[in-house]
Amino acid sequence: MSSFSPNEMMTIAASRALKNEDVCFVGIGAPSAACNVARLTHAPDITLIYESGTIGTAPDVLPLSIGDGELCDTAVTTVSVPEMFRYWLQGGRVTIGFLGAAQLDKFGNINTTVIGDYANPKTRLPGGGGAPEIAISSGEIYITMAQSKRGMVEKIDFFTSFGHGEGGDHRQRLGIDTKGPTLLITDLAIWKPDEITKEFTVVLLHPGVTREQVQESCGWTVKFAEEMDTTPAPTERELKTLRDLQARTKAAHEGAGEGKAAYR
Amino acid sequence: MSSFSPNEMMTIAASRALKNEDVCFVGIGAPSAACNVARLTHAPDITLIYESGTIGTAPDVLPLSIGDGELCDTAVTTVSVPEMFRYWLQGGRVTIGFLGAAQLDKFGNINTTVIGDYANPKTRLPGGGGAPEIAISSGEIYITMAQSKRGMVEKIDFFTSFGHGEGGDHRQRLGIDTKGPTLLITDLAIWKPDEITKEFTVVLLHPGVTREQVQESCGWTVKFAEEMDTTPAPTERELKTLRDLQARTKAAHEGAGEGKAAYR
Amino acid sequence: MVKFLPLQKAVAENLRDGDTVAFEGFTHLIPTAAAHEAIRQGFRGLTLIRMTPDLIYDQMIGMGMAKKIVFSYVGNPGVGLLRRARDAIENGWPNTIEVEEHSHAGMANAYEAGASGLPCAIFRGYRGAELAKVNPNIKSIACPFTGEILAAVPSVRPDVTFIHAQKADKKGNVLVEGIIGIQKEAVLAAKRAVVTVEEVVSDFDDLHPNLTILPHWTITAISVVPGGSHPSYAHGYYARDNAAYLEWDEIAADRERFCAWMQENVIEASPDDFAARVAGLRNAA
Amino acid sequence: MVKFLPLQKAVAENLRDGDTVAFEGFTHLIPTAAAHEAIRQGFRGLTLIRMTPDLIYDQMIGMGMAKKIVFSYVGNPGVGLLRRARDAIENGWPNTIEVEEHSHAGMANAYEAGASGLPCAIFRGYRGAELAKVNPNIKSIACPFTGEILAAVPSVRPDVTFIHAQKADKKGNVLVEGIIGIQKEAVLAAKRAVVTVEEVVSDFDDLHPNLTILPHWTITAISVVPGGSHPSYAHGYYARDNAAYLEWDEIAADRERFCAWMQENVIEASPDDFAARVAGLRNAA
Repeated sequence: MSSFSPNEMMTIAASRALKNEDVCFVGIGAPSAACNVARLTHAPDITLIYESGTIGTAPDVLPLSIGDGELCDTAVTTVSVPEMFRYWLQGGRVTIGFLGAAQLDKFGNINTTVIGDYANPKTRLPGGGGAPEIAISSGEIYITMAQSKRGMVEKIDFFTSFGHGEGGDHRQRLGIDTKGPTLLITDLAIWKPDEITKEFTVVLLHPGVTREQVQESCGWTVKFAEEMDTTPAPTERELKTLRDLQARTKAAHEGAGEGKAAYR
Repeated sequence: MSSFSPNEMMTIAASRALKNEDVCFVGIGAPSAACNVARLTHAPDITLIYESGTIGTAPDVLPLSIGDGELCDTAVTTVSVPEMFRYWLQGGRVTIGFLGAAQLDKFGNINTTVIGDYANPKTRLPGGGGAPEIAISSGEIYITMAQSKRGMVEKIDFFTSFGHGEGGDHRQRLGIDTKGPTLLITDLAIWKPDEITKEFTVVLLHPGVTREQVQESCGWTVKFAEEMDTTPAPTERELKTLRDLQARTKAAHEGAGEGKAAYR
Repeated sequence: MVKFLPLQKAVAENLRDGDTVAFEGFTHLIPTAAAHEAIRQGFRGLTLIRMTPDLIYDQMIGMGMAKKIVFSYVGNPGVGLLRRARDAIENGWPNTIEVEEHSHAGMANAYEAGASGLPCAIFRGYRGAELAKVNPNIKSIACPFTGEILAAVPSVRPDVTFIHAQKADKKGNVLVEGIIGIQKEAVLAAKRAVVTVEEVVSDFDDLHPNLTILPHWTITAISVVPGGSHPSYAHGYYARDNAAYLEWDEIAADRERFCAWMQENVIEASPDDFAARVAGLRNAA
Repeated sequence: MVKFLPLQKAVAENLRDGDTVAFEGFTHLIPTAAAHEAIRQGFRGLTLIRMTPDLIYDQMIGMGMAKKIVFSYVGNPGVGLLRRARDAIENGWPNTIEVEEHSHAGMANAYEAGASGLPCAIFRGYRGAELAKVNPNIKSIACPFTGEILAAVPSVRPDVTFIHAQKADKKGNVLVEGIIGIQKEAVLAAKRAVVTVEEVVSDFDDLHPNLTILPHWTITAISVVPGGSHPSYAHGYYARDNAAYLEWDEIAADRERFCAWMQENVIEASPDDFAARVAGLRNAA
């Protein structure tokens, strides 16, 4: 077994959660890597959708943006952005929405909008993009992020997209009939919401990770499942697939302009 | 000058009303013939739209239906039916909506739905199709029909599509900001709405047609303009264009299956 | 998961008595073979949805399969009236049917809303038009920003939609091209979708990226029926049998002649008969 | 009637101080050359609409042209934040700007409604999301059939929309292909539309009938600017200059470096410079 980084473990653990039959709405970054590792290993027929309108893509390198040319080149079909959000997302065709987060709380609510006050932000983040409706129209939501006290907080500064709100049946009370966040994959552990309270609970620790490490890098008091197991370490195939993908990606993103932006 | 039929005069007179810059939403039958004669004579760049989604068509033969293959073969682009009604008609891109009618009243209101009572009709006609919204979203409406007391009536049995309602500013009162019917071309005359009352008024009689003939084949008391002129007779070119088009059309519609439907 | 099935089985597995069903096709690609198979299997109490219920709905209504029709143009396009539908509406033969009538814009928006997972559609429609008075499913809402009154119709959500398409690939992705009509929306709005195709090809790799493709996971069953759209047409395969549309006007004018025609050309026929019907129309495509 | 014009003239004739303007392109086909021309001409008080206001709006904001931005994702896609937009929002440099923020679904539906001539769009959106509380242009309506509460947003109707496209034909019809994004809607929603294209071909006769074509009578002006989308890309012509997006993060981080870069690469440059910028990216397309 090769050694592996926490980020590699996170991406590979996330990839394992995806099934061959899933129709997955893919966010950029860690979600994109995980989805493509799944496609290149155990889920060759998974349908990956990017919000740029590409349906059923199979990129050889990870896109830098959600609209890189290769997504279209390899897609089953490419539709307009209004159609993407109306027929495919709102139409209930997406089984898994895969999101990252700048700030996350224990109920899976996500902030990617602002740090600080909305009207006078300390940091203006990019905003929600597709996330507010991915969060309510996808069958369920997987979240992936590297743990940090800044990122995993007791109270997020802004509800960009709704998870389980205050927990319990808060989604149903707002008329949202999809499952919401059902899985959180970090660089240290795998979390699932408690069946009743919907609070994220650690169910698997990645190899070599301790409870203390998980708590130290999380801004809320962590709940651990009574029976906790260890995430199987990445297999050689998984690691090789991820590393090859990342190497191809790095070469491609630096490549075309010889690593230099083309201005005079 | 060749002799010509009243129907030929009607179609040719209608074709002359169309300009090169027009974007015309074409109904089947007489409107389709008139629009294509215009395209083949004085308005080569006119944009013809059929509700099947074909934009900028230039058929060599007249389609039997609004969705014949040649409409698509010769179109600038072919879009979906929802897009046709949303972006192109409702979006205000159509300058002229060209309609026929089963029943018409003097204010340009059209019935193609039922003869008799809606719930217990004497004759169930095909219905409105695109007409209810063509009538309100097109810049203006041209109507063409052969005159008859059954067709041109004091009171239509059903308001399939709205013309000038009870006349005057009835359209504006209903929140309709397009012009509505601005021209009626029959086999006997050319009519325009009175500026104030909006009642159709004969402004041109076709060659050889008398006021009496117009009145005898119309179910309401006809208003004639104070200064009335005669419609210029069809030119050789117009007649030849129309007749060639109709001959090609007849051959094509009988042609493929050797004039016989292909069942065993 | 999409299944490739013989048409008999695809219809039997997906259509039920009492279903709300759409056999869609806007003049082009009308799923005639599927409709004829449904007629042979003798379903009853159907709610038939279609923008332009032409020959196939005239046939289904005449065979007593319809409880209700939802439509926007009940004509034989370019020819005239639909005589079996008229006979049912005017005379209750062979049975009375309910009528829910919209405009094309209303139906197109309702399908679009169905594909979009919405309960209703809004559009600028029906102003001054009397349909809004006779159809309780035409309501209105006020724009919350401008106050403009817009028409509202409920979305169309069929239990099952049947369409005909040019081709499927081996995975079951389906291509519709030419006059694409309302087919994509009709499939995506439905709980189940059955597609008859002209042929199956190995893959769609050489297709332009922006064509109308229905991914295999949106389809329930695919049946290969060459000519399955006759007397409508399949762009790139065969031309429209305009003579058949003209002839239908005579056949449907008489109850007995209609019944005899149906017996000979539908009840005693099979999906395999369609290929021969379009043989003479292939050169004209 | 569409006019073929040099870009300098097309921008001067169609953009005015105080306009509401969309330079659209969803990652692909971003109209950079048109935006740079607008920067050179020094417009002020613009309301900038765009789903994904990336580098070009960062540049226009940094140059003090924006009064307000309407958007759904104000990031450098795949890289991170937009530092000039942040500086304006957080610190008021070079001027304060108003912010109207939506989700992608909200913006996409608003453009679609604009193209459809409607005053508003409805969709299932924003449930539990806080944007609805800080943006007064997000309201709701009840479905008149089911009572379900849906989000409503006003339609987007720009004074002028700029897009970049692959090609025009001699009549001025425009083809957009690949990731088509929101361009068709942005053009049809606008009062005026200016398109930069890679090239002009004689006709579109050999194109598939179902591609995204904007007829010439929907366009106000066309300018031929090869490479006009750089550092974005034009499918079939040249690849995305990902290095430029990464580099922008550094350039925009510092006000002085930003100003110097703009002076050198925009103010002292011209539309003709774009062809050379994509020369090395053509093989990768």
